[in-house]
Amino acid sequence: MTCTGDAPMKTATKVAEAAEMIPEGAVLLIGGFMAVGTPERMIDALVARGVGGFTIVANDTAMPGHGIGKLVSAGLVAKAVVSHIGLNPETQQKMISGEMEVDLVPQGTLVERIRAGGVGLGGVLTATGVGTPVEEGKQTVEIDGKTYLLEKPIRGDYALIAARQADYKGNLEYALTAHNFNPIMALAGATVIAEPHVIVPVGAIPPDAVKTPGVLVDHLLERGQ
Amino acid sequence: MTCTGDAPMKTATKVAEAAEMIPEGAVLLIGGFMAVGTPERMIDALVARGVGGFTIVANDTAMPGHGIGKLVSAGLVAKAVVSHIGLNPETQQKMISGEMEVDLVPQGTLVERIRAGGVGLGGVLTATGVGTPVEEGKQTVEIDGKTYLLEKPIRGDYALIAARQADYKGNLEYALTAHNFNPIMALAGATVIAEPHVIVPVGAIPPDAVKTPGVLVDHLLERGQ
Amino acid sequence: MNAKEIIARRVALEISDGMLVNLGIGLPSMVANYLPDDVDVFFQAENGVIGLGARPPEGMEDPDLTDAGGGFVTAVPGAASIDSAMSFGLIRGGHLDMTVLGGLQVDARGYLANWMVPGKMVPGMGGAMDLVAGANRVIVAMVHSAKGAPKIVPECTLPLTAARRIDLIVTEMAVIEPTDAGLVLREVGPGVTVEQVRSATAADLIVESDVSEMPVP
Amino acid sequence: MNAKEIIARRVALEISDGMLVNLGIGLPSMVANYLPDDVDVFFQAENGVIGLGARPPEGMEDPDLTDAGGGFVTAVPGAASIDSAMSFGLIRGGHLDMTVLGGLQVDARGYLANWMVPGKMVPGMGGAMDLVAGANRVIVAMVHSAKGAPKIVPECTLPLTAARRIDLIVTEMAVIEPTDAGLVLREVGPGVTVEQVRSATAADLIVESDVSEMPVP
Repeated sequence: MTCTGDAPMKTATKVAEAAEMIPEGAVLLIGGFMAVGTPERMIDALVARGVGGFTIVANDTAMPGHGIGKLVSAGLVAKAVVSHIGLNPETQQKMISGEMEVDLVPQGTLVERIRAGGVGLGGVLTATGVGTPVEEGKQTVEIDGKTYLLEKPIRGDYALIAARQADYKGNLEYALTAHNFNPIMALAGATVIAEPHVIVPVGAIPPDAVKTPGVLVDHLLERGQ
Repeated sequence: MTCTGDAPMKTATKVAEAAEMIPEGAVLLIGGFMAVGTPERMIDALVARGVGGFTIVANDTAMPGHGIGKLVSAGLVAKAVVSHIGLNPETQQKMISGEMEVDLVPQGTLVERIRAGGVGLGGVLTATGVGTPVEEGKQTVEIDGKTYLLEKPIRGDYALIAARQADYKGNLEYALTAHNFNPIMALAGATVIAEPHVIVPVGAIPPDAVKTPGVLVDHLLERGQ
Repeated sequence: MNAKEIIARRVALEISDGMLVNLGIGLPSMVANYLPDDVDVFFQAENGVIGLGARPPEGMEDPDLTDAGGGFVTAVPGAASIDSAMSFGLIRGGHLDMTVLGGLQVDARGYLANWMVPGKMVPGMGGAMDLVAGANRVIVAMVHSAKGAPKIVPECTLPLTAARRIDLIVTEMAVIEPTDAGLVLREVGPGVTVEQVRSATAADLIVESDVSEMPVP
Repeated sequence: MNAKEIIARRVALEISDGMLVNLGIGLPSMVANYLPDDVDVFFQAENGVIGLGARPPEGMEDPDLTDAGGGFVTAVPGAASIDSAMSFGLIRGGHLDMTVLGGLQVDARGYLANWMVPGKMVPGMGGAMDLVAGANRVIVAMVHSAKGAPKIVPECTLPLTAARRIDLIVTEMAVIEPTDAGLVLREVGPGVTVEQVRSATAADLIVESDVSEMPVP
């Protein structure tokens, strides 16, 4: 077999242009864990633009002034599907006042629901949450004598992810604890926008080091200042 | 936080000793795709030992004289749970003669079933196989108007996996198309025996390059001749 | 030009820039030979690589780099290694733009059977069921008849690969598109008449006025 | 020695060679300070590393390497980066030997509540529900009472973290093991009497003859 072709290069997208793509009310999957491995420039551009009403799906809402916390402070988040809001008192206040809807999901369930959305599975069967308030309103399935919750897949209109390094084809590498939800969210956004720290030529990331294949990435943000 | 300890070193296990651990009739998850990325020395040791009655779970039974094909030829396989046997006429003959039971599973379903077993999910909900003979005898679940098969998790008594490189802690790296089922099977064996091409000192595999954390690996085979 | 080359050349025209494509083993894998130079695509080998490349030079083969048929291949610059969970995650999750597969039978509903002949040949489905259930576009590339017996039939008698209507059938005699209304004849092969296609096809064909001759560049 | 130090030192004795251990944020994370030098374990930070190490030297912090509380950490030689799917795959899949978590309430069944106080504090469960449902051994490390109110109660009034019996409760006053028969008092804290434990505990305690004083090395 001869393969004459190969996949097209990405063009680097300016961060303000990337923000312009995202319509009011979009469902955004946003990588990061307490603002570590979060697409910070992308978030700043969304705050600068000021269009909101977003449903954000993320591990947490970080802290005021950091990562997703900036979207919350700017009032751009209508609903948050997250596992933890304990370090962001603004999220708690907005939830109590009814300004923001918050759907709390166990962390392992959240990442599997996003994975299920990304890899085409119909749902997740997990014992996590059985016998707790998480069970409310959900179908349970008995399998070989054990009870599991049927948790629905999650997909986003956009996945906004952070990466250590990208090549021109969009292949991504992540660093240490900045992996977190990013590689999984790259599977589950209808459009995937990646914010790498560094962009290197094709071939500079060996095939075995690629964690997210470039075919999943729609837009690469240009290198930061 | 101070961490004074760290995880213990593995001791390299001789391949014949590893084979001795495995009892007659064990369920073996065996990595590889048409004998690429298969623990070939481990298979040779099992053939040399001659104890069988195994249920093997693998992508395929390779070809006579290669990888899992050697276990089939030696008559050590009672049952094979695989996606493909097309290139091994001996498997087909033994299936037709009733000498070997063969359970054919779609490849994507097979790997997710093993993953579900390894990561503690109750099952896999997939549309693959709906309306085909694969559906027979299985529970179907309707989710948001679409039908999915409920496929059961798979775990093994032993996972026999091949890797490009290991460090003394059992951290593993894989190469190119020799990844295949190996990283997933490393999650789903009660005991995991890894056969690396190369064993390097701790620290020689950087954290971001590790595909299978050493905490999953019970035994490392000593380097081959 | 033999039948398989006609089919491979015609299927190659369905592939466009930027696609992620999976070619089945055998005839479908020939399609890669006929891609125009200016079409940039990534080929997936479901056994573990995105960015499958040509056969390596003699003596440069890597035993850890093969295609799904077990043949030695290369990886193009920018290729990515993937494990089987990621590989089938891409397939099932709607990330694969197109797959080209061989067929034993396709029926009037557009359903494909290509993985077993009960009592005769039981190779197993391998990745075929996931590919047909999951790929955005499924093209069946096959010779029109098997030893004189039509392979395009009213209803598959062999076990189905998926209860999903495939998108296009390409044979050396015809390009046929399964639709809600039935199988529509879109093109005839070089020098082939509509009547010849009809008589080699066991299923009904809808023939509209604009049936053209297959371009085979 | 203050209450938290007593608890952390006692929990450290539960950790043995070769374990994979997850320590919750706050009091549980103090346990790592009191491990004997000859115990070789790997700590998991569920946000993405196996082989969590001490705080880095001043000026050497990496913003991409923190623990689940967001504090800067290091990684020990032989550490592995993991994404959230792998991290919780390890937790749910039975690969985590032990987790040490804080608690708001534990009841006579051994059930834990530690993630919300309705109407007051709703931090969310984070990884706690997966940890309690999935870890092979769950130890609750907490002070015995909250502002004079017992935290060990007949039945949790706060929402449960999981309907799973946890394995051990360690407070500054007692080591208590939930069993089929109920909560068994195994040890009392330094200088604490059985009667003092009883009066600070709202749930019934089973007191066998061999209650010893907690070793706090």
